[in-house]
Amino acid sequence: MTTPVQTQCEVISNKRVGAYHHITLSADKISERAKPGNFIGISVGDEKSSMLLRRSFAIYQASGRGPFGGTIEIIVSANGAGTRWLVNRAPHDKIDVVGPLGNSFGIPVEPVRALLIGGGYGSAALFSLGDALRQRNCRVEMIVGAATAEKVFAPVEGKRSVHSLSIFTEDGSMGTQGRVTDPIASLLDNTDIIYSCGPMGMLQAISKLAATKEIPCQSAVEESMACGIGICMTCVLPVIGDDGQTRMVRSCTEGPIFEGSRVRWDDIGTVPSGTYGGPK
Amino acid sequence: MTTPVQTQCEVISNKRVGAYHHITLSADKISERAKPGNFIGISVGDEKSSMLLRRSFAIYQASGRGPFGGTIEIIVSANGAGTRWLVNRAPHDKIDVVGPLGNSFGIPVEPVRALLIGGGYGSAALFSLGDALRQRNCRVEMIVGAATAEKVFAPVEGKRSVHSLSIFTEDGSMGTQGRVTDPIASLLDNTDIIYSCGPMGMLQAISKLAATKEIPCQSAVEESMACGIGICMTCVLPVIGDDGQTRMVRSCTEGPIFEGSRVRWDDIGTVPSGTYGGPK
Amino acid sequence: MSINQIDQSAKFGSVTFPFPIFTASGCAANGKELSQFFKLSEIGAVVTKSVMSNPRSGRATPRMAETASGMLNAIGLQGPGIDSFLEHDLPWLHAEGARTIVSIAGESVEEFAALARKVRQAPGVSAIEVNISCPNVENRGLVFACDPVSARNVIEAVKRSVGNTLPIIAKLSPDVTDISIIAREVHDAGADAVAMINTLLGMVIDTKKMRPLLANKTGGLSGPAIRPVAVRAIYQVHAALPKLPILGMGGVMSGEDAFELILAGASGVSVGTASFNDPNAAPRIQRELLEIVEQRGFNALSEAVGYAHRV
Amino acid sequence: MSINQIDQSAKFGSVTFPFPIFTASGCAANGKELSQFFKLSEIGAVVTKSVMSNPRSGRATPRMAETASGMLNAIGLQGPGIDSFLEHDLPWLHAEGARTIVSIAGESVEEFAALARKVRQAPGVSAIEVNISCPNVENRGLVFACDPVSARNVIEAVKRSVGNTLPIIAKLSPDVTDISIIAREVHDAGADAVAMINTLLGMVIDTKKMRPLLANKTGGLSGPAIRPVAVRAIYQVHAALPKLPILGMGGVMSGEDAFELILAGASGVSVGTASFNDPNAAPRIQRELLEIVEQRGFNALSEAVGYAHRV
Ligand SMILES: Cc1cc2nc3c(=O)[nH]c(=O)nc-3n(C[C@H](O)[C@H](O)[C@H](O)COP(=O)(O)OP(=O)(O)OC[C@H]3O[C@@H](n4cnc5c(N)ncnc54)[C@H](O)[C@@H]3O)c2cc1C
Ligand SMILES: Cc1cc2nc3c(=O)[nH]c(=O)nc-3n(C[C@H](O)[C@H](O)[C@H](O)COP(=O)(O)OP(=O)(O)OC[C@H]3O[C@@H](n4cnc5c(N)ncnc54)[C@H](O)[C@@H]3O)c2cc1C
Ligand SMILES: Cc1cc2nc3c(=O)[nH]c(=O)nc-3n(C[C@H](O)[C@H](O)[C@H](O)COP(=O)(O)O)c2cc1C
Ligand SMILES: Cc1cc2nc3c(=O)[nH]c(=O)nc-3n(C[C@H](O)[C@H](O)[C@H](O)COP(=O)(O)O)c2cc1C
Ligand code: FES
Ligand code: FES
Repeated sequence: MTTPVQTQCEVISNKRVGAYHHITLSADKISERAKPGNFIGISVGDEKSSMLLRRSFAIYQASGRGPFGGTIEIIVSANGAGTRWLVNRAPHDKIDVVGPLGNSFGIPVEPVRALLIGGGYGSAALFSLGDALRQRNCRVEMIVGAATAEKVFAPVEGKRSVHSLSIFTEDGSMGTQGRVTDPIASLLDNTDIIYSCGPMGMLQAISKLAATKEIPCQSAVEESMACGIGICMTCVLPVIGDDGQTRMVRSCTEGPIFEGSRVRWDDIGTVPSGTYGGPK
Repeated sequence: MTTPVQTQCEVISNKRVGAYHHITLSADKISERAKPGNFIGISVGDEKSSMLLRRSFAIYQASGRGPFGGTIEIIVSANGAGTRWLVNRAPHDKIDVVGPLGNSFGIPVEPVRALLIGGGYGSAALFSLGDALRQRNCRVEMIVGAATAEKVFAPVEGKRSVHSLSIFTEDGSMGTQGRVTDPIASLLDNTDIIYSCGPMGMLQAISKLAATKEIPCQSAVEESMACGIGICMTCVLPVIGDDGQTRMVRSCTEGPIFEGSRVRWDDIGTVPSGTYGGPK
Repeated sequence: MSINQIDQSAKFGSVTFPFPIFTASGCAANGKELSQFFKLSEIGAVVTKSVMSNPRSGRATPRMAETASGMLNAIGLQGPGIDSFLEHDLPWLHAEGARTIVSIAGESVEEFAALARKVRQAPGVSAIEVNISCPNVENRGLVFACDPVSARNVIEAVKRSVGNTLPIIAKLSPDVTDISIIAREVHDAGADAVAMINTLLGMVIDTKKMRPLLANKTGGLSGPAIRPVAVRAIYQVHAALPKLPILGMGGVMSGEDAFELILAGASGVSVGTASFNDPNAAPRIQRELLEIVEQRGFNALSEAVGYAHRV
Repeated sequence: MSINQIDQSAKFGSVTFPFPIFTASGCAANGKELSQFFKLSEIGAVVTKSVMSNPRSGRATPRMAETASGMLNAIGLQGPGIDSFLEHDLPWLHAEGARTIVSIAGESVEEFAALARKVRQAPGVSAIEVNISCPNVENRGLVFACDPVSARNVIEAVKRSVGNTLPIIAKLSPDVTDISIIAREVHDAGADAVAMINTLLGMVIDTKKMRPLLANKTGGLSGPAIRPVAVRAIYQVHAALPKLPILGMGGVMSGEDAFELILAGASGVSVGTASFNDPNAAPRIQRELLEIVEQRGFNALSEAVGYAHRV
């Protein structure tokens, strides 16, 4: 984990992309440190806001010194009041950001065959990972999906980050009709590692498929977070450690990326019996 | 009292005037009903604001059907978070307004000699009163004052509403150095009625001077208001009724304008002994 | 199914109100001012400002302070006294077609009993709310609602005064270690329902003047800030006494907030501080609530009461 | 006069902390994470997450809900257990130069006593905070802090364990009818100071799922929403026991908020939920506070403690 910083960022641009907003922020210190898979915490609302807690967003791109100094980009889905506030920010507005947060995707030293699977805005975190993998000479195949076309996040520029990109929508409004999980079984034999980011149900399904062939599967989870920096203990989920012991583990510091086979997906929302320190 | 309405108003313009902001709102239903001395209650902050209570503002001008339909204008001093929010509104923004609220200045039927005294933004409420008085052929003399020049509110257009306008500033940066109360004693002999609006200390001083010659003195007070419409009982002050009995009276419905000699200025912030229903 | 087909009624003891949203005592005066904004008969009932035997001046100002998502008030029960109330305010409400719940407040058990006797004889009263969050002058100024014995004594006396003529709603304070103990006492003493929560005792200090901002020093905290406390209190009392109707209140600003209190166990919901921000809050919240209840597939609002306990 | 000349120290029993702002238990873990943002030695002390005898998994998720100007949490005291804490966390804090107040939590009087004995023997502890807002498994799960006798028993046992080696700070819950009664009990039992307030018991119901949002159903309400309750509670306890030092907390987001608690009677102030919004909250608030204290003309922060009582 890199040391996070807290900084006032200027909004450089804010553009609608399908159902999402693509927001670019000037953020020298964060962009310098960011690795694929990291996220940031943004303070939402004005001085008299009743919203106390930061909102978390995966870093879509972190760029070094460009015309605006270092920048970070995020893809935001306006789901509630905090994200609504955020997507209404205009260029030159300042926002308070803490980052980079969390761990990052593990990148193999060998040139492996990688399968990247993103659901909804979850694909955002995967493009910079694709770049990093390609630099290591990996073959990068990406599957992106969502309920409808406008919820698919697959920008044209993103195609450079991958060797192949296929799109699935549940209503068939873009790409193939179906779910991102549909093609996976047939791809497993040609895959050395899976990376996935999206809704919990999708991560779980993918982890289970990966497990059938014992393929490593890095899953970026999304748990409700009060602090994002490891001090509140709200963001935990049951994860099996190297010693075989299940622990309630913070997804903001020890995650958000976990090896899928280690996460006790079926038991999220419980303290499974046998958990370290669990009720007797 | 006119029946108030609650309505979404569009900001037509927002201009800096010295230390204040002059904000014009489209407000058909309110402008139709407004009388000099009325005020409005504005809901401040966005959907997630922690500020629960409306802020009160005297109506500076209420105009019938112009290019934007009926409008109301207010003069706002950004003192705290709510007024800061308000002065940051841009044209086309919508704000929620309740009004017109409170009683209005009493206008004599005879063509009397009226003295209007405004402190700070308090003068705003007096210009439309000046117009009404002039229509009744009254002689209208106005004294406006503040600590410094930029806190004097005396717009050029306002001069049409009065026969004479004199300005006082405590630091001498505009008009005569001194307080609005300085010249009053010498004017009383040529004054039939006084209207005053400004800080409590000023209203009190003016009321006492008026009392020396038994000149009626209508004072627009500013008490902390939670509702502005008469349902919370937070905005009271001790006022002597026709029957000589002191009562704790709501300044939002029975005021904000009171006959100065009826207000127990020295006892504001207490329940004076002998008050109706007071502690025995 | 259209909104109108849902049964919106809320039952408190022997009285059924056709609509579920009420005003909160002290946040609607005695109805006149709000009637400029909406027809009082459109909502379930007007709960009037707590009235005492004699006219009251209330406390000195400042009486209020805005706080984060809330406010403090220390009005001190300013009001005309019961006789003037029954002579002027109640008949006016009746003529408007408003259903009226008369809130009474006393400084002694006897004052409560006497007030209840007068209210009982007046026409046009739907129920009586007993605001026991008042200092008991006969017991070192301890608030009735904070002591099970005092709370019980007041309700028993009121019950003796009104018998079964009017439903008795005991208004509870959240400033107690276990609110379900108080609820049980007042229920046993004859209360047909409880209203909760009253404000939480709070204080704001003016950091410029370096002294308490309110003239009374402490005041009652209301508004959305306290809603989680209201939901918890209602949930606890409904769990302990599932048959006891609850008039829920505390920080309700929207239909969704009202629905939250209903799921916790409230049979009807009072709107307090919200009316200061939005004079049309009560009818708006009622509309929003009914839409939600309909969307969730309930045929009657009463089916949703305490629904959050089923899991 | 420059800021540096003001005496900023805060005294709790026999220990004087050079700075007045502390972290709040459970809102700073055991210091490591926040040390990425500021030097822990810059603030008065780190109050560690309440630790129990054995490792604890804590409760199921969801463990938190944002509320109006506040949040609910139900963590369930997740932690490594006292032995691991003393072996790993405490020495790390000591090496960082942080002053450490160890918060302990138990399910029985004996667990508290045993924890205190272990803490007493460890080097690098400035004081011990006793979090009595835990369910007492020996008394139907009633929270120690809500019962004067249980509260007293815990503090007496801790006092027997640590003697006069370390100041004992008893952490009080606001969920009681009269907090000054509890304060008096723990003071009599040997507490050198009290910390207040812990969270208020609250609940949020998920109106989509129509059930309590937290897995644990209820949770603790913190943040600016509760600050008026904190100020009132501190004011009451300082009025009742003017000599008893108070570590104040509850919704402090700024130096002005901290000053409000000090005027009410707090000798030092803990920053909790604010750190979730702003990881630099504690040192920022400390800077802002000192500026205000200086502006108001005090020569020492201690002169401002309880100043609002003088009028
Ligand atoms: C590690 C991580 C990465 C994320 N990356 C992205 C991203 O790249 N783009 C994007 O649009 N969203 C992302 N999210 C989800 C985003 O944080 C939520 O949509 C946002 O917090 C909702 O806030 P709100 O005020 O709009 O909604 P509300 O529902 O009003 O929020 C209320 C509370 O619930 C929390 N909450 C609500 N939804 C979620 C959620 N899905 N996950 C976590 N907490 C939630 C909020 O943080 C807040 O505390 C990410 C979440 C996490 C944990
Ligand atoms: C009848 C009336 C007419 C007014 N007319 C004007 C006007 O024309 N122009 C103008 O600039 N201001 C006017 N004011 C004052 C204006 O309402 C306050 O400046 C404003 O409420 C401050 O809000 P805030 O959030 O900026 O300040 P804060 O201090 O943050 O407000 C906190 C709370 O205190 C109340 N409050 C603070 N100052 C005052 C005050 N001076 N009077 C009443 N309540 C206050 C607020 O309403 C709010 O509830 C008037 C007030 C009243 C009662
Ligand atoms: C200004 C004000 C005055 C109040 N007066 C009374 C009262 O006279 N009697 C009473 O039982 N409750 C009174 N209350 C409490 C409310 O009825 C209600 O219980 C409380 O405010 C919580 O609801 P809310 O958050 O919706 O306001 C008053 C509240 C406020 C804000
Ligand atoms: C997530 C969270 C965890 C907490 N854990 C503890 C704890 O372990 N022990 C304790 O005494 N208090 C705990 N508290 C209470 C705080 O220490 C503090 O008393 C309370 O939050 C009020 O202060 P605040 O409003 O500044 O947060 C916790 C609070 C929060 C929000
Ligand atoms: S979000 Fe606070 S510990 Fe993870
Ligand atoms: S402000 Fe509510 S009664 Fe006047």
